[in-house]
Amino acid sequence: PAYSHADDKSQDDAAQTPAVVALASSFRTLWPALADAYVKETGNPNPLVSFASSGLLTTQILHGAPFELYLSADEATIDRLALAGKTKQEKYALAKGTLSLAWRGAGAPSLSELGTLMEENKSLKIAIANPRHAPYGIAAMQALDNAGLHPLPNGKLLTAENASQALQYALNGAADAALVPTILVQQFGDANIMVLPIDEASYQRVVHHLTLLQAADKPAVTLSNWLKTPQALTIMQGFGLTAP
Amino acid sequence: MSVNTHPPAELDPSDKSLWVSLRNQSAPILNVEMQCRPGEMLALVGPSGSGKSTVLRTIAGLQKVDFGHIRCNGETWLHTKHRNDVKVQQRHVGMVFQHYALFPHKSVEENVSLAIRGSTRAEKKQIAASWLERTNMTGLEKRKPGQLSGGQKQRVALARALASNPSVLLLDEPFSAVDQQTRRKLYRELAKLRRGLDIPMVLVTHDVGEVQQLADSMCLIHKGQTLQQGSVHEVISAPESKAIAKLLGHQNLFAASVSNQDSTHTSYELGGTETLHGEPSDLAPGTRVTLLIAPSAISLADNSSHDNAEHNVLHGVVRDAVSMGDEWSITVHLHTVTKSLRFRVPQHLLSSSHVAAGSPISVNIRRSGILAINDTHSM
Amino acid sequence: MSVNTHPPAELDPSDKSLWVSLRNQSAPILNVEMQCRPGEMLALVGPSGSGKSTVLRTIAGLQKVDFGHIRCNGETWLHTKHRNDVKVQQRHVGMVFQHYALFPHKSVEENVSLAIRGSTRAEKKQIAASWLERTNMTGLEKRKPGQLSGGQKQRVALARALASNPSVLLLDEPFSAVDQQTRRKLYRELAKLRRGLDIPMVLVTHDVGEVQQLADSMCLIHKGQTLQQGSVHEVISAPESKAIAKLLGHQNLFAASVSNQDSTHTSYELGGTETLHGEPSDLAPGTRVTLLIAPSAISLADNSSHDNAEHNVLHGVVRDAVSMGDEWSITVHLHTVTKSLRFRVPQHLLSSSHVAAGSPISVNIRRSGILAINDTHSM
Amino acid sequence: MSPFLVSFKLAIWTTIILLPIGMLLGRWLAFARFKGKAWVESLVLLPLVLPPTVIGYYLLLVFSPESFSGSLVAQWFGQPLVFTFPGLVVASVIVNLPFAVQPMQLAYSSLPLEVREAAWVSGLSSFETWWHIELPQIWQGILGSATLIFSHTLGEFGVVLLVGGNIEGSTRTVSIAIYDHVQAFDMQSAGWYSLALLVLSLAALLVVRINTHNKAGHA
Amino acid sequence: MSPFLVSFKLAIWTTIILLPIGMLLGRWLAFARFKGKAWVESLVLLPLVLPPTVIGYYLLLVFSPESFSGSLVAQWFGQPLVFTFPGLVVASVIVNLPFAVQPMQLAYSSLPLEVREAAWVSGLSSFETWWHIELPQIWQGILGSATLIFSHTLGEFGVVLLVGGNIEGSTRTVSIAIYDHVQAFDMQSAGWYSLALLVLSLAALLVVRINTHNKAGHA
Ligand SMILES: Nc1ncnc2c1ncn2[C@@H]1O[C@H](COP(=O)(O)OP(=O)(O)OP(=O)(O)O)[C@@H](O)[C@H]1O
Ligand SMILES: Nc1ncnc2c1ncn2[C@@H]1O[C@H](COP(=O)(O)OP(=O)(O)OP(=O)(O)O)[C@@H](O)[C@H]1O
Ligand SMILES: [Mg+2]
Ligand SMILES: [Mg+2]
Repeated sequence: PAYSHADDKSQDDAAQTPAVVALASSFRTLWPALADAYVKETGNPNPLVSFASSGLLTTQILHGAPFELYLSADEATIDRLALAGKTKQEKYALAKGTLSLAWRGAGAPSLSELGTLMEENKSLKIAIANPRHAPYGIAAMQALDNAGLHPLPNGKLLTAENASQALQYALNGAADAALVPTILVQQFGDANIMVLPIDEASYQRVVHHLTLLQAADKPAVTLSNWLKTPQALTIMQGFGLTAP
Repeated sequence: MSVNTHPPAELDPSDKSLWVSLRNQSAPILNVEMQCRPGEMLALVGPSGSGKSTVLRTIAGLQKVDFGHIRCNGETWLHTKHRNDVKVQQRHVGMVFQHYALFPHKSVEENVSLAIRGSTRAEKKQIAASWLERTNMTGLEKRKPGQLSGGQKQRVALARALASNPSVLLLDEPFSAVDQQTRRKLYRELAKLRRGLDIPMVLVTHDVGEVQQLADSMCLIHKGQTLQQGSVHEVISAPESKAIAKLLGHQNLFAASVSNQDSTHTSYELGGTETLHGEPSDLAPGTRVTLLIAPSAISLADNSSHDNAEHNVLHGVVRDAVSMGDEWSITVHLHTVTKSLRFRVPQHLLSSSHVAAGSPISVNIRRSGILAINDTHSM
Repeated sequence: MSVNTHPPAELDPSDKSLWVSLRNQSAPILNVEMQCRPGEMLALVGPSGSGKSTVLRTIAGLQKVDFGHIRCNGETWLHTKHRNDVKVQQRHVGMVFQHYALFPHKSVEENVSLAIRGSTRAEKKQIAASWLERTNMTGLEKRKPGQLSGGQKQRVALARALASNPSVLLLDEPFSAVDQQTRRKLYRELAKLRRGLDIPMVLVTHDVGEVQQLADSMCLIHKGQTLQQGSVHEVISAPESKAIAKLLGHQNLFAASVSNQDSTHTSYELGGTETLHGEPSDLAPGTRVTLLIAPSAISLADNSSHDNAEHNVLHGVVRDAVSMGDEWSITVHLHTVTKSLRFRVPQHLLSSSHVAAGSPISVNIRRSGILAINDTHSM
Repeated sequence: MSPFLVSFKLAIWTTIILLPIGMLLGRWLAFARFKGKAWVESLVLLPLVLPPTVIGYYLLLVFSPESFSGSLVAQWFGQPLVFTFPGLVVASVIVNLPFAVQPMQLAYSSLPLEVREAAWVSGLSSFETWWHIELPQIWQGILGSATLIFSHTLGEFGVVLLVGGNIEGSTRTVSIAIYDHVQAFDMQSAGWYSLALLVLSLAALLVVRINTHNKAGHA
Repeated sequence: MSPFLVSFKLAIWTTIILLPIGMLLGRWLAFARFKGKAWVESLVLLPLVLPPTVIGYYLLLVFSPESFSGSLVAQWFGQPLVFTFPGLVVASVIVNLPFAVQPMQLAYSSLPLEVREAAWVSGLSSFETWWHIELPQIWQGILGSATLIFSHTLGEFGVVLLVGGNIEGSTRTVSIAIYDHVQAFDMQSAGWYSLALLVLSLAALLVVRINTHNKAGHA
């Protein structure tokens, strides 16, 4: 099992064994492109990944999960891990993320216009990630605040478990709009959805971090180093992230 | 040799009789014809596994047959040819199931009152109480069936069937688990009920005494086949075949052939050396018959007795003798015939020398007590 | 008036008898003492609900009682005082349950072979087959209990109990659902088995004929209380109390008091105007007794007959007469006593005038057929 | 409305709606003999096989007011089903179907035919037979179904989260609330909520069970 | 190992381990009469009441090699239970306990006492009675338990995600894989996986059910 590889110090083997990476949900759309490039450039095996929310991954790592590398948009969770002595290095800021409005149909309004639209259309709903634990949810709340849309009337604001789900609500029409990370929608071709960037001044941008964990072995370090390269950043920029 | 009681094509609608005609090709195989008039109690008798319960269940509408025609109370209940099959509930049958089939979660009283139709709650309670009293169940009304003895359960089943004011009564061995004393009380209650009710009643039982005491007519069934139906007296005193005689529990059956017959008597030859004389008959000499000797026709005789115009005298030795209260049941090994003879003698007529196995004994057989069953007629 | 069969404190370990002594304060209330020697068949008789099944279940170890002492086969099975209670499995009981309790998912053959201990598979199969043959079940070995008739189920239960080579046989109404013919065959098989087995056997039955034919001794139970235990003949011909006489199905019971007694006879006064003469006894004049008249002591008399040294003559009218095959059962309304008299007459002795209700009739009562039960002795 | 109220309301509604459905289906599967029976029995179990969130996702597709099916459903219920309490109930009913059918089928199949026959012979109609004879005897099955449905609805989380949308006061159940606390590392709140949920549901289960035990009388 | 293999392996292990436990517990609850019975019956249901992820969280706490209990468990099993397949099995067993007990208890409580008594009288030991008399008659209950456990384990997601850690090839089940695909908007893969899971589990359920129907002979 993956667990035993952590103790395996043999160089040759290390080249063969994949790194075990914990990825927060916000990396879901981005990761396949990164992994492809990594495998192609280094010839190393495709890393083993485990997706979950930052909260769950952190809990797992705190309780002995055999992850070697942790990527998350939630800086607080990384600090928590560092405090518990679970990290091997300082956290590293990979890139900054922005928010976009995903709007069902044409003529996406700006956030300030959204207020009046909501007055007109009582059943209009907007979905965001849960601000209690998702960083993009917090950013979305800030944006809504700044647009004077807080507090929204009851039932207008849907808090999904994570950003993916918020977007899904908009995709299948359960919500009319979603305030989601740009990475989710940048390369997303859905004719029904119109994407509009949110004014970057209206919220605090979300920084995606990387940290090496205690269990990290050679392949993980290799991967970690590669993720810090400009090539990796270029790919991330393709998804709407910007340099930190 | 089934009786032709097939319901006629055009039936008088005012005929409230129960007509049953059933055939089944697959197990349980059936070929049954029977009839029971309103007010009549028909005893359905046959060996274990002969299909008695199946017939009752079919009349109640609980079992399907390949071909069946059942009429009751002036209505057609089943006519497979016309795909006519009245629902169980609409047949209004009062039935005692062989295994009681009480409602396990209901009290004794509820078991009975649930079967009473179209009355107020108070009336039902009262009718149920009265039937439970008549079946000696007073005091146990609140018990669940699981807290009753076997005979008590059976009496609840009987009360439930009787209380329902049915259009036909189907009783499947309803007294088998009840003691003699209670049984007699139940016989009386059933007799009382009959006076007030003009419905057909079918009683399955293994007890010939019960048949004689309760039933008017009798239908014999064997391997799913009705053998004979007639009045109880008729069937018991003149069984149509050896098989029927055996079913009725007759033990003194002898294969014989008619050797001689004239206006005063008929002579039967048993196994070559012994001849019995019976009443005159129209049997041709040479006819093969089964002789049935009624136990009451047999009595003790002196060693010196000889055949006369009224009696045959046979000699033998006692094989065994069992005391049955104030009577003894004696099995005699006859000198001349290989089969033994069984009969009962009141105790006071018997000297102790008679009872010991092996002691010589002579018996009188009354001519009028000899019945010849024509073997060539029977199946 | 319970019999003192309480197992003695120091019991001979070679005594293989079944000793039973039970008390239960809560329902079902029990106060039972009985004993059955190896090779003996004890009939346990009592009205429905008297506790017969409960006693058998307690012997088998299936039911708990407040106080109980059971010994069998030289071992103590239950001694509540010493908190001694042998497990059901170790008692090696052969039991026919009143409701059969067959294993519903096992075939007939498996039902029997499962109860056979300590044999190879092939042996078990063979023993089971032989018992199924002896119970007339051949051909149905592969059936499940749900596909059997009531009587067939009962015979499987019997085969299962007999096949198990038990140390005591407990039969709870094992023939109640079986026809006469098969029943006779089963009686014979049981008799054969007894010859080879030296174990106590307890038979619960409601059929006095069965008791007389099968049992050696008899134990009467009423409301959980043993009333009398003794040999079958003893109990039947000399019941200790009126209650016992009733339990045994005796119908001709008359309250009377001794009016006179000398060396030739005893005279009993019935209801003032009628006097019956019986055999000499040691009853003091004035003693209240119940007279039990054996049916066989009653015969038809001429209208002109009078009492003589052997017989009493009573006059009355026929209340009803029922044909029971070759006998008639007659109920006579006596002129002098309010209770009626029941007896049987062979058909050929009866003229048709006798049978009609209301016709005058005279009966002989043989002195030796009158039994006086001392009411002051009985409970 | 507190998440506890939402949860218990949801559990009670789901149980009430599912019991008759489970009884009918279970009775049919216990009594009827037909060819495709194994198929029906297996199909009934399928709502268990997919992860709740995935079922939730598909239900969302079906219920979405934008879809054809969803508009039909919305017309029928007078309102779209997503993000409303009635929607939660419908989703919960679908997910809990196996728990409604299985115990009922078991209970029904142990009912002896002869007792029902005796009821018919006694003149009891199908409905009366059901009411007087079947119902009191499948009590254990009903109880089993009800407690399984009730408990599972309280703990259910994936479907409810997706179809309900975690709206405070109308679709946020305790389960979701606890989950949110765990995600936000508010372990103390999560612990208290969990404890309260456990204690309350234990109390509810106990009340039901003790009452029915008393009623059934253990005879 | 493909997620399908992981899922089916997990479902089969869970079923195999839970059946005897459920049988013992169910039998005890069906036959024994004692005071706290309603308590035990209700406690058995509690694994259903908390949301799976929350149970997963608490199991993580208990099993974590960092905790005292976890180190004991790790010693006993020879390895820590979290993030390994054996750990998944243990968690799954705990979560599915109610499904193991309920149908067994129902099946056992419809066994008539008299038939067991007849077995004892016939000299069958407790074990033989169980094997020859009880087991063949609670078949329906076993089948019910097994199919509920099997199906629910396939669909279970929260506990497995937390305790197993979604590690490809060892603890990633189909349920989690489908969830991942949905989250990554790869609806096509999610659809195919779901369909495959449904078809495979339907096939498994059908095979079991048809075989046991044939065996039981419907007599
Ligand atoms: N389900 C079944 N499948 C096949 N045969 C059956 C089934 N049920 C009953 N039988 C057979 O049908 C025959 C008739 O059974 P039925 O119960 O009618 O007999 P019965 O005359 O009532 O016998 P008993 O006096 O023993 O009660 C029996 O031989 C029995 O074995
Ligand atoms: N569970 C119970 N609770 C209370 N009373 C019971 C219970 N079971 C049986 N009884 C009562 O105990 C008494 C004895 O029952 P038992 O079955 O021993 O009678 P029995 O002599 O075998 O009668 P039968 O001839 O009718 O079978 C009956 O009056 C019965 O009602
Ligand atoms: Mg029958
Ligand atoms: Mg009894």
